[in-house]
Amino acid sequence: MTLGLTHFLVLSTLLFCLGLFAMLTRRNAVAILMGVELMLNAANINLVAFNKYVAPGALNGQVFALVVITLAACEAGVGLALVMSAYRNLETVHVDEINVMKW
Amino acid sequence: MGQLAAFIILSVVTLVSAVVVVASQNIVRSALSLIPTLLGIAGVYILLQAEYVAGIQVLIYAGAITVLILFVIMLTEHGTGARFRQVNEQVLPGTIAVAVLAALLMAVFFGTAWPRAAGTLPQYTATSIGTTFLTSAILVFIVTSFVLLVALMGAIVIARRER
Amino acid sequence: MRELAWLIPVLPLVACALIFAFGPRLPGRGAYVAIAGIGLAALLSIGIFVEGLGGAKAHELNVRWVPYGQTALDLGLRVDNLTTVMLLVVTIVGSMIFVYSVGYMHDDPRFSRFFAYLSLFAASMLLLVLANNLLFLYAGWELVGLCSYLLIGFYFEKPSAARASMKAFVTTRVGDLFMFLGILLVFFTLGTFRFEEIFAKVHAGALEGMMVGGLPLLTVVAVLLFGGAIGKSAQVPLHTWLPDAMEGPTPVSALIHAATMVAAGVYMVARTYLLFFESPGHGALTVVAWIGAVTALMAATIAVVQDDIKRVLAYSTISQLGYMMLGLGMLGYAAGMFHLMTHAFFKALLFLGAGSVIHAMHTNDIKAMGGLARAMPSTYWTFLIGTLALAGVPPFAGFWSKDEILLEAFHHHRGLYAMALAAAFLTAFYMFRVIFYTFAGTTRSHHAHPHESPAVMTRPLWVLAVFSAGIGLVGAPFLGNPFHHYLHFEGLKAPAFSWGVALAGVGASGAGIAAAAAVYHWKVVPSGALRRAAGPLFTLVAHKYYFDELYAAAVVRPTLAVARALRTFDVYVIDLIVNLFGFAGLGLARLYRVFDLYVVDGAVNLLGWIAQTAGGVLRYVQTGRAQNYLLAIALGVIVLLAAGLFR
Amino acid sequence: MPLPIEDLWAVSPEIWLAGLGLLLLVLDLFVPSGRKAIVGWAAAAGLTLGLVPILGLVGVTPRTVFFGTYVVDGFAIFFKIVAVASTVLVILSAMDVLRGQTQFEGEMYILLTFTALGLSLMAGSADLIMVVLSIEFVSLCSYVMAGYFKADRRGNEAGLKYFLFGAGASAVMIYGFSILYGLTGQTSLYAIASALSGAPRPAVVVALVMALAGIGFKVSMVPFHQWTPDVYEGAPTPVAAFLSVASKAAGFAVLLRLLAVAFASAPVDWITLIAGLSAVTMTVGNLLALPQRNIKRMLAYSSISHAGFLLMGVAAYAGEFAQGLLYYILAYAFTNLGAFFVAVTVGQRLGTDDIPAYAGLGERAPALAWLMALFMLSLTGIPPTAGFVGKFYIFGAAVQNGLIWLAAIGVVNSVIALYYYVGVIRAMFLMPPASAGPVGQPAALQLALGITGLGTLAAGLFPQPFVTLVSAASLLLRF
Repeated sequence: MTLGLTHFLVLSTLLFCLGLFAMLTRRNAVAILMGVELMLNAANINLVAFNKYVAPGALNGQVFALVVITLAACEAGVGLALVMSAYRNLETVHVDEINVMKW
Repeated sequence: MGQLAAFIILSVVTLVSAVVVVASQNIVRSALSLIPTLLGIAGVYILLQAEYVAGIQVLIYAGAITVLILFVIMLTEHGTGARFRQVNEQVLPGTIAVAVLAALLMAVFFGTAWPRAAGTLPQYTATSIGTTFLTSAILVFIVTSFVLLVALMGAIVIARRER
Repeated sequence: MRELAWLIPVLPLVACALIFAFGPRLPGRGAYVAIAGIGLAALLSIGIFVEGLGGAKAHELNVRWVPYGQTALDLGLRVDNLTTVMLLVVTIVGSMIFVYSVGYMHDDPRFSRFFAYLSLFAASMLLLVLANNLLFLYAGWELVGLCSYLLIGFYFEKPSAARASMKAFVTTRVGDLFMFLGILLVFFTLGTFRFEEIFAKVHAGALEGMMVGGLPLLTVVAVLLFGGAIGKSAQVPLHTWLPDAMEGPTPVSALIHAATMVAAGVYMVARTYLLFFESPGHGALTVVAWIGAVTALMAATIAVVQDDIKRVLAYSTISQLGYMMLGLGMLGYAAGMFHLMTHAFFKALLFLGAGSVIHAMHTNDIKAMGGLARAMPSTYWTFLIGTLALAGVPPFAGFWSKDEILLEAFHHHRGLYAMALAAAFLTAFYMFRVIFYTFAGTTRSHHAHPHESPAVMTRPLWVLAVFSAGIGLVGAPFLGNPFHHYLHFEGLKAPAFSWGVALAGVGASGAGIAAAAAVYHWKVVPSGALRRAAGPLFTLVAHKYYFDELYAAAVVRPTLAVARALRTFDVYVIDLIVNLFGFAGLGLARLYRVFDLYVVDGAVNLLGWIAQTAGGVLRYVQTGRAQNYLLAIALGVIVLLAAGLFR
Repeated sequence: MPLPIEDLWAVSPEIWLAGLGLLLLVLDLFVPSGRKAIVGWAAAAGLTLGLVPILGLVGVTPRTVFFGTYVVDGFAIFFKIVAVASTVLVILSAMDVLRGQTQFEGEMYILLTFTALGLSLMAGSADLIMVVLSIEFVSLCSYVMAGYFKADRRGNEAGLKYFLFGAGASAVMIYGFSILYGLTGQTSLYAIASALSGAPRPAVVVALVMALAGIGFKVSMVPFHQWTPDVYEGAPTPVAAFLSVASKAAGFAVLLRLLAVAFASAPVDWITLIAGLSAVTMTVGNLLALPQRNIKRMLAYSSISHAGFLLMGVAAYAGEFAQGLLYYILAYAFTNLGAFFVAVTVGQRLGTDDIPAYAGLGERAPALAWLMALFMLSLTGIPPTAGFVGKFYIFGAAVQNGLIWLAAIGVVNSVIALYYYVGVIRAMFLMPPASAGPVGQPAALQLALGITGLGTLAAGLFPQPFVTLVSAASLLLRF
């Protein structure tokens, strides 16, 4: 058996689902953010793998992946700033305790 | 064959540390094990002949983002740490949802005949990526810089205390 | 002159805008501006009408509004003979009521606002009347509904008024929903909203043979449109809002809930009469006729047991609107419109008279009145004229129009004719009941000091009284029935005048008056047997809250009450006739009230309740927890995936 | 591949907006802290001027520029106009709210300006990377703006919730896009379109559904809608107005371009999918709006139900007939911005967003109350308002494309909607005021209110010029 596209897809699927799981179950906003990073990495594995196996003629996939990495950094920056600002006022980073507004 | 072995080792590193990220009761340990996960993924990129992406992955992800996350964890230490329950009441529905989604995705991926285009990746992807960013992806490149600018500005506005 | 028709709705609209902009700073705190607006519109309408008498052709004014593919929504006005009649009614009755309101609303802190609303209403109503297409008509239709809503709730401090306004709005919207569907159906099958084009296409057989759910398309369209009329004109089963609408100021009741807006449903049926007429086997017209007849009879029985003078008039209005529908349904196109016109005058008169009485007595309860004939002669005489007109006593207006409807019914359906005749009897009965209670005898209330209303209120009464007395002559057969010559539907011929039908009608009215007089005035059978016979019944009527209790426990009590009434019936067989009337009236009334309160209201409320409850339950999905939302994303993706993959 | 200089002309609006944002950044440094409104006025003026290069592009031959990553066509131009114009109005409405509330007043105007740039980019994106980039551009700005009032607990909550939801939704979307890339080997929507026609159906479904998560989040489509009420309630009201109109409109631009271009010949029945989502979205939004007492939450749910109506327009999109959708967006933009501006005024002056606080507004501020009544009627879709014409077109398009059942559901929903819209009118005109005294309005807000009110009326009374605009704009470049 040689290394093929499917291997990478399996890896990315598992990583995506792990990230999603963190997003759904972790109370800490920072941990949720880490879950999001895992999901984005899963997408990036897909992109780079497809670039190699499906369309090696151009580097669109890798460019896409680089853009996603940049966006992940931006999201982390803004998201962590929001976490900090919420923490200052509400003194918690547990998102299930941040639910004044509902219904 | 050697590639496959390398892939398996990298996958195991990535997934095991990702499980720690997701499941650890200690948030600091979660954040720290994000580093091997991201480094493992960088290794996967090298396997995929994407050295440049791998490099960026190490620099930005494993370096900058993880450090940022650790910083925030330290700063909000009062509200974090092992003293608190780290998971909410959604573990069961979450598990089921994730399992179903994983099964669906796997089934679809295995059943799909992905198209294969002719051609090979360039020898040195870094140069080609640079060229791409300055030609066909020029707009993407410029807009990315603006996104970074607003993200920077937004993060400052939100994170700074009001005087 | 007809080119200026667009000014008619614009004048009151300008008045409304002026009053909103400048309010009490205007002459007469805005009232004079409003009166000027409607007055000028009235003069213009009269001019246009006179032109119509001279045989002027129908005039259309079209403006392209919304382009739609190849076609377009044209907005426009149409002035033809039907329009001129309605314009005349709305502007003349409206002017009188505007003038009257100056006196009636004199002390109200929101005096200017009231006239702004009235002007807005007049503008919307005139728009509705002048529309040359279904869409414009619908716009006016909704706008008058909005004004009605605002005006019923004018005394919004009263919770009952706020509730009544909401009820009116919601109930009529149920009808409007059907109407809107009907309009859409017309548009998507015929590709136009314009009456002229619709009629031409329908006449050419554009919808022939088309079926919807096993029914001819044309019948479905017509009945859907009629749904709007059921709501607006308070026909069974959507009539319950109208009596509650009496919470509004009395001039509003007179203008909107008696003379004009509620007649819009009748007008709409007349406007789109061709759709009804062409429906296979006159199917849609049969529906109209039956609903009209049931409404006429049922509302009349309820009116018999009402003690609130405005509510008696409200039920009477419902009943008379039923008459108009019956007329239209029995191929009496001109008869229905004729009754609409006469009714507008005498019912407005009656409401304004009632308002004058309320103004003097500060109560709505006729039992608390009495002997007002001496204290308020103008009000008394005008009210009497209105009553005679409504009761159908010749030569007053109501006789001529009612006779035409009876005549049409007699020729087309004997069963409906009988119902109409019974309603005529009841009408005379309950109206004279009001007269005897209110104006005859002596004052029953000791702390009231009745006085005649100011001239600004009585003069409009006299003007309307003159119309109520004389306007019927335009349809008098011995004058050649000029109304029919002015307004007729292509292909319909009115049946010839029949002395028999006329005499039967007058007989019914006379019997009603006599019965009322016998019971409430002469009291020929007042004591002894009759009191025992009628005792339980009339005690029931007298004790108002006894009814309230009864309705409150409607599941158990009606059966008991019927049982008690039956026993009474058995015991006092001698007073068979009196009892019969009493029973029929009371029993039916009670049943209908229960039906109203619990079935119709129930159904309307149920819809609202379902929506509210669904919203109330669903909102708890919105837990406020971010991760529940994230789970919703995941589940949403899974469900959509499953739907896409395993469809 | 040399850089195509002539393509720069096609992105002149974006260049203007980017330059404006940078200029304002510099300007902000020199404006003393008490007078940041100067930055606001400068931003509003600059954005208004930005309409000039956009209008200069009207009538341009539809084409892709920058190697197929970007597109100029009437469709994109329309959404750029909507984005920039509504940003101007939102800035006008925000000045009174921001004054004295935060030391970062100037930055808000700059962020809004940059968001307008992001929205313009969304409207013209013709490449998966550009789509992701522009959506994230707008999202990042929106997260910041939603959490702008840091001292306010609701503001914190709004910002954080919005961020978490948005990050999750866009991660799903990016994963979906990666699959789309894998299926076609292309990132340009136009290249994807042809490659997708023979693609295996299950994977296409996965890609479509996952992509819908991210875009559905932007347009608040059920089941990706749940952030909407919480964020609208907690965010500064002008920001809520902005999210409900500008970012939603741009979301629809992306959605329609993605579906009508990339998925045009894909082996999935996206019309039925969107039609179903439309029915669910409008019903859920309406039912949830019924029990609300907070005007911002009510408007949030109402905006969800309007997303449902707009989705009906997307589902009914066939051939060149996007007029229904576009007219509805235009009408909705005027009306909803206006409604939010009234909420801004009342919230500022009375200090509460509860609907019962609107009691007696008809006496205390007649002009404001009548405008609000107009907006409520237009949101319901009662003639002769803009909302009616929009609904008419969208129902007409649905019926013409055989979606009669959807149109029927839409009609029923508009009737339900009346209940809660009229609730506001009832409070204003039929309830006694809690306290007397007029409610004042600052000049900038009056201007914004006047424009939206006029637009709502004009688009209802004289639809012809708007229809011309919309017909020109409905030209969506397709291959």
